[in-house]
Amino acid sequence: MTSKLSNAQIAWRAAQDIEDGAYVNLGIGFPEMVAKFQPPGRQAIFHTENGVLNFGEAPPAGEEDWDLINAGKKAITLKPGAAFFHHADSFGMVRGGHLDVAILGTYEVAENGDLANWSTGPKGVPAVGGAMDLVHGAKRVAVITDHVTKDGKPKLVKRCSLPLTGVGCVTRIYSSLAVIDIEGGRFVLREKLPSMTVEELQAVTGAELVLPDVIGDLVAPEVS
Amino acid sequence: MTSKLSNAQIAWRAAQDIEDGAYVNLGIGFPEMVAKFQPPGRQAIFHTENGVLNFGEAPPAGEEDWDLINAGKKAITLKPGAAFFHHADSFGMVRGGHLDVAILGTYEVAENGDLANWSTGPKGVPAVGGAMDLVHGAKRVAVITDHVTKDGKPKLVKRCSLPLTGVGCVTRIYSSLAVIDIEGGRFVLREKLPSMTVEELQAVTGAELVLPDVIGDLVAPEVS
Amino acid sequence: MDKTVPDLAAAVAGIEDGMVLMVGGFGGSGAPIELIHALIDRFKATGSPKNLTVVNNNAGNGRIGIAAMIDAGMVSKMVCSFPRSADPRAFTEKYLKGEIGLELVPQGTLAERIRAAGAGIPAFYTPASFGTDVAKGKPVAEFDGKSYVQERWLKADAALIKAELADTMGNLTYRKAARNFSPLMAAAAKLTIVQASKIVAPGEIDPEQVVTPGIFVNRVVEVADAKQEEALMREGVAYS
Amino acid sequence: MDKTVPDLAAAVAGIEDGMVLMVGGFGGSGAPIELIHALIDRFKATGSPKNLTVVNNNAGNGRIGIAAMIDAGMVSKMVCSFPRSADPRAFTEKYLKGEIGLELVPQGTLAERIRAAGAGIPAFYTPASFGTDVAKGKPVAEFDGKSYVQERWLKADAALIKAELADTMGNLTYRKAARNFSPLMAAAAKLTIVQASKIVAPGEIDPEQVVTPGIFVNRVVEVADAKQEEALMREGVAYS
Repeated sequence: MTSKLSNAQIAWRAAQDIEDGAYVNLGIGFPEMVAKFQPPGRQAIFHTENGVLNFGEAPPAGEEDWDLINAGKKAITLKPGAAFFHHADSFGMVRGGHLDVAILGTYEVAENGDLANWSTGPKGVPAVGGAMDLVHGAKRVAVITDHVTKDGKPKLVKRCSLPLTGVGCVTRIYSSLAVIDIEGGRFVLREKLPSMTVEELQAVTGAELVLPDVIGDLVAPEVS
Repeated sequence: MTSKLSNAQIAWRAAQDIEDGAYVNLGIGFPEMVAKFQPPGRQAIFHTENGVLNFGEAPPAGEEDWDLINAGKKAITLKPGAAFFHHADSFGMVRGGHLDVAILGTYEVAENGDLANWSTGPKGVPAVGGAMDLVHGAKRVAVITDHVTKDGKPKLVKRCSLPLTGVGCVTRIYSSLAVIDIEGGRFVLREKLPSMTVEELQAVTGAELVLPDVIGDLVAPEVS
Repeated sequence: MDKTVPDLAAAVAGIEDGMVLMVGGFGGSGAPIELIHALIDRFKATGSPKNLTVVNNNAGNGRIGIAAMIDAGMVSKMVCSFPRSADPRAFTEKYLKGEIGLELVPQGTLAERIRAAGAGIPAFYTPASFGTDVAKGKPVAEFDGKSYVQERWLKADAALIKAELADTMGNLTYRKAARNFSPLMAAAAKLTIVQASKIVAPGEIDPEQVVTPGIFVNRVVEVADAKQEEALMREGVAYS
Repeated sequence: MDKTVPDLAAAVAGIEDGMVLMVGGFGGSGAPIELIHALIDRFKATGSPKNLTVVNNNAGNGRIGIAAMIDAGMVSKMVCSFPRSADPRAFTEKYLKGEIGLELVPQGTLAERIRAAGAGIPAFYTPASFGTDVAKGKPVAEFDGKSYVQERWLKADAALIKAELADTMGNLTYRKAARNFSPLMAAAAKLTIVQASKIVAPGEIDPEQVVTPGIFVNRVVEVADAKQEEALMREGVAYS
């Protein structure tokens, strides 16, 4: 395989599609990185499941207020125009389709839009958090992910083999190699690394890529 | 028929059963009168469907704030410790069984606890308001009513003939002649006017009165 | 991110024929009179919007607000719990002539159906109306030995809301009991239009005190001298 | 009408073996540490309450709060969305040995089930978990062409809640994101027990700013110097 985008670059690419004024939920962990890369002049409003809208970045170490945290239980700050609300109202925002974008991590994503990102199987302690709500919660549900597993196996698959988080919910994938839309139960290739051929990309993708007339170059600056 | 209680006296009698600190909803119209007759040393907290807890009496004429009204759209005042909330939270309080007592007016009430108080038939414009929620909303649902209609027909009946507000919901009736509990689908006589015999009361009641060993005297002071 | 619009006409733009329109308020408390009258002005000038389905607890009072919309012939159906008022003639006359429809919904069910729409809950069960004419034709089910009626969410194309404070991002507070249905409707409508007594900068409303977060609001217009419907009624005002 | 109680022991009286206990908070934010530790104290002195089913978003962290209840052997089952934390060993060890039960509920469904209990809604439909293992055995239904899972209300015998201000009638405010599940749990429990940083007289909380009205609250105890769970964790505190 040739080069691939770093996690920061994947997050950067996802951030380019978030419009000014969009209401956005970023999943715990890797997706949180997207907030760092908002294009100049745009300001998204970030939602966290535990009842805050319009929070900002982490406070300096030592200045944390542990009553002011995000769903990942990291300390946050508020921006002007923030609001607090309880958990049912918070998930009303999610489930009611009021978010413009939710960006989640994933173990597997299938060409039919199925997502598996909560359980790697029956071992250990299962924990689902808000993922099963978030996948039904936004006008656009996107995943950001390495294109393949650490063992080189496809994470973009025909059908998920791991326990599902949601059925037919994902609309766009930002991977380390490509940007792919899910339309009509198919992977539609929108952008790929210019250094890769379509055949190379298809070889590490677990379901057929639909190839539109125009396929853009996936290019991200050096970010971290 | 001999003497009977005035509406004010019926309201007075109902008020005697409201404990200190009870959360109470009084239906629009006649039931609102109950608030006037709280026994000394007791303070109920009144709830109104449009989103206020712990409201007080009407302001003096000319001092109304028409953003501060009750479900009957009459101007009210607030007592210390009041709270505002939206309509879904307000009916959550009702439907969730958080009220101790709801007191409603009625056209008919049946020995099985069925209540008919919202429609006198298909003519005119139907209007139900919050009655169908309130009848399921309180630990005790009581009605206050004249014992008979203006034509002298029983309002306490075997089965309601008018459209129902709720099924099996009423637990106590304060009438102009008696206090009656509904238990096991029967009218159980608790108190009656001392000037009346049981037979006279039965004659103006549309279903059989169950007679316990002790039947109290229904006595109310002159109030208005 | 600035949701303010310059005037009432701009605020009510995009409300079109046949839409479902939620209108905040309970009686006069919280009634967005100026937004409603701006919509009537547009109808009088252009013939649109008409055939509206209007959702409100009541069906108008006197000759102002929702009653004036009905009088003007803009409303084909009301969804409400209590289509009566001190002066209900606008609705009553048309209803008795069969010129306007009515979906009668118990008040708590109306509130919960609107709340469900905003919260993405397509259906729920309530004890209210079980065994009554109002529940006819609705699915019923038993839970823990008690019977309940299944009710569906109630969504709107647009909502007209009266707030006290708004910031430019659409965060809202309400005044006293004028809160009532408004936070629910703001979340249940695709296009939520707010008149506020005062518009302030983001950060001027304490985040603890925001009642309707801006995520539910699309447009805000300042109406500093907003009229109270009940006060107008008592002055005998008619809007026509 | 005064709902204040003199001390923590009086506050947690009446929580008995086998009860369903809701505990407010999300992680450390809003965790009523002092009420939980008072309950542990009673268990250590009397052997009760035990066999508790505890409802919380998480399943404890470190050796304090809910984790300390689990360590003490008071909890037979957790109902939560995310039984993991920085230091989840109290739950994890017992769970892997089969000594504690787990009902895993998606977070939004957990919030809505608790809200439904408080609001008298026995069941509702949600898209969350449809088609997943978590929905196995639950009724499903289609509305407007989309599939949903039926979920039931989740009630509790008692709830432990941490508030910021309380008045003596039980009206509450919360501090920042410490609000989370607490207003829902206060309404869903038969016996709602609140620790507040400060108790004030009725009227000292603006009626517009009350988050939990007193109708949902049974007891209030002042804990002026309440500890924050996350801060205790970082100090390495264990409660035993």
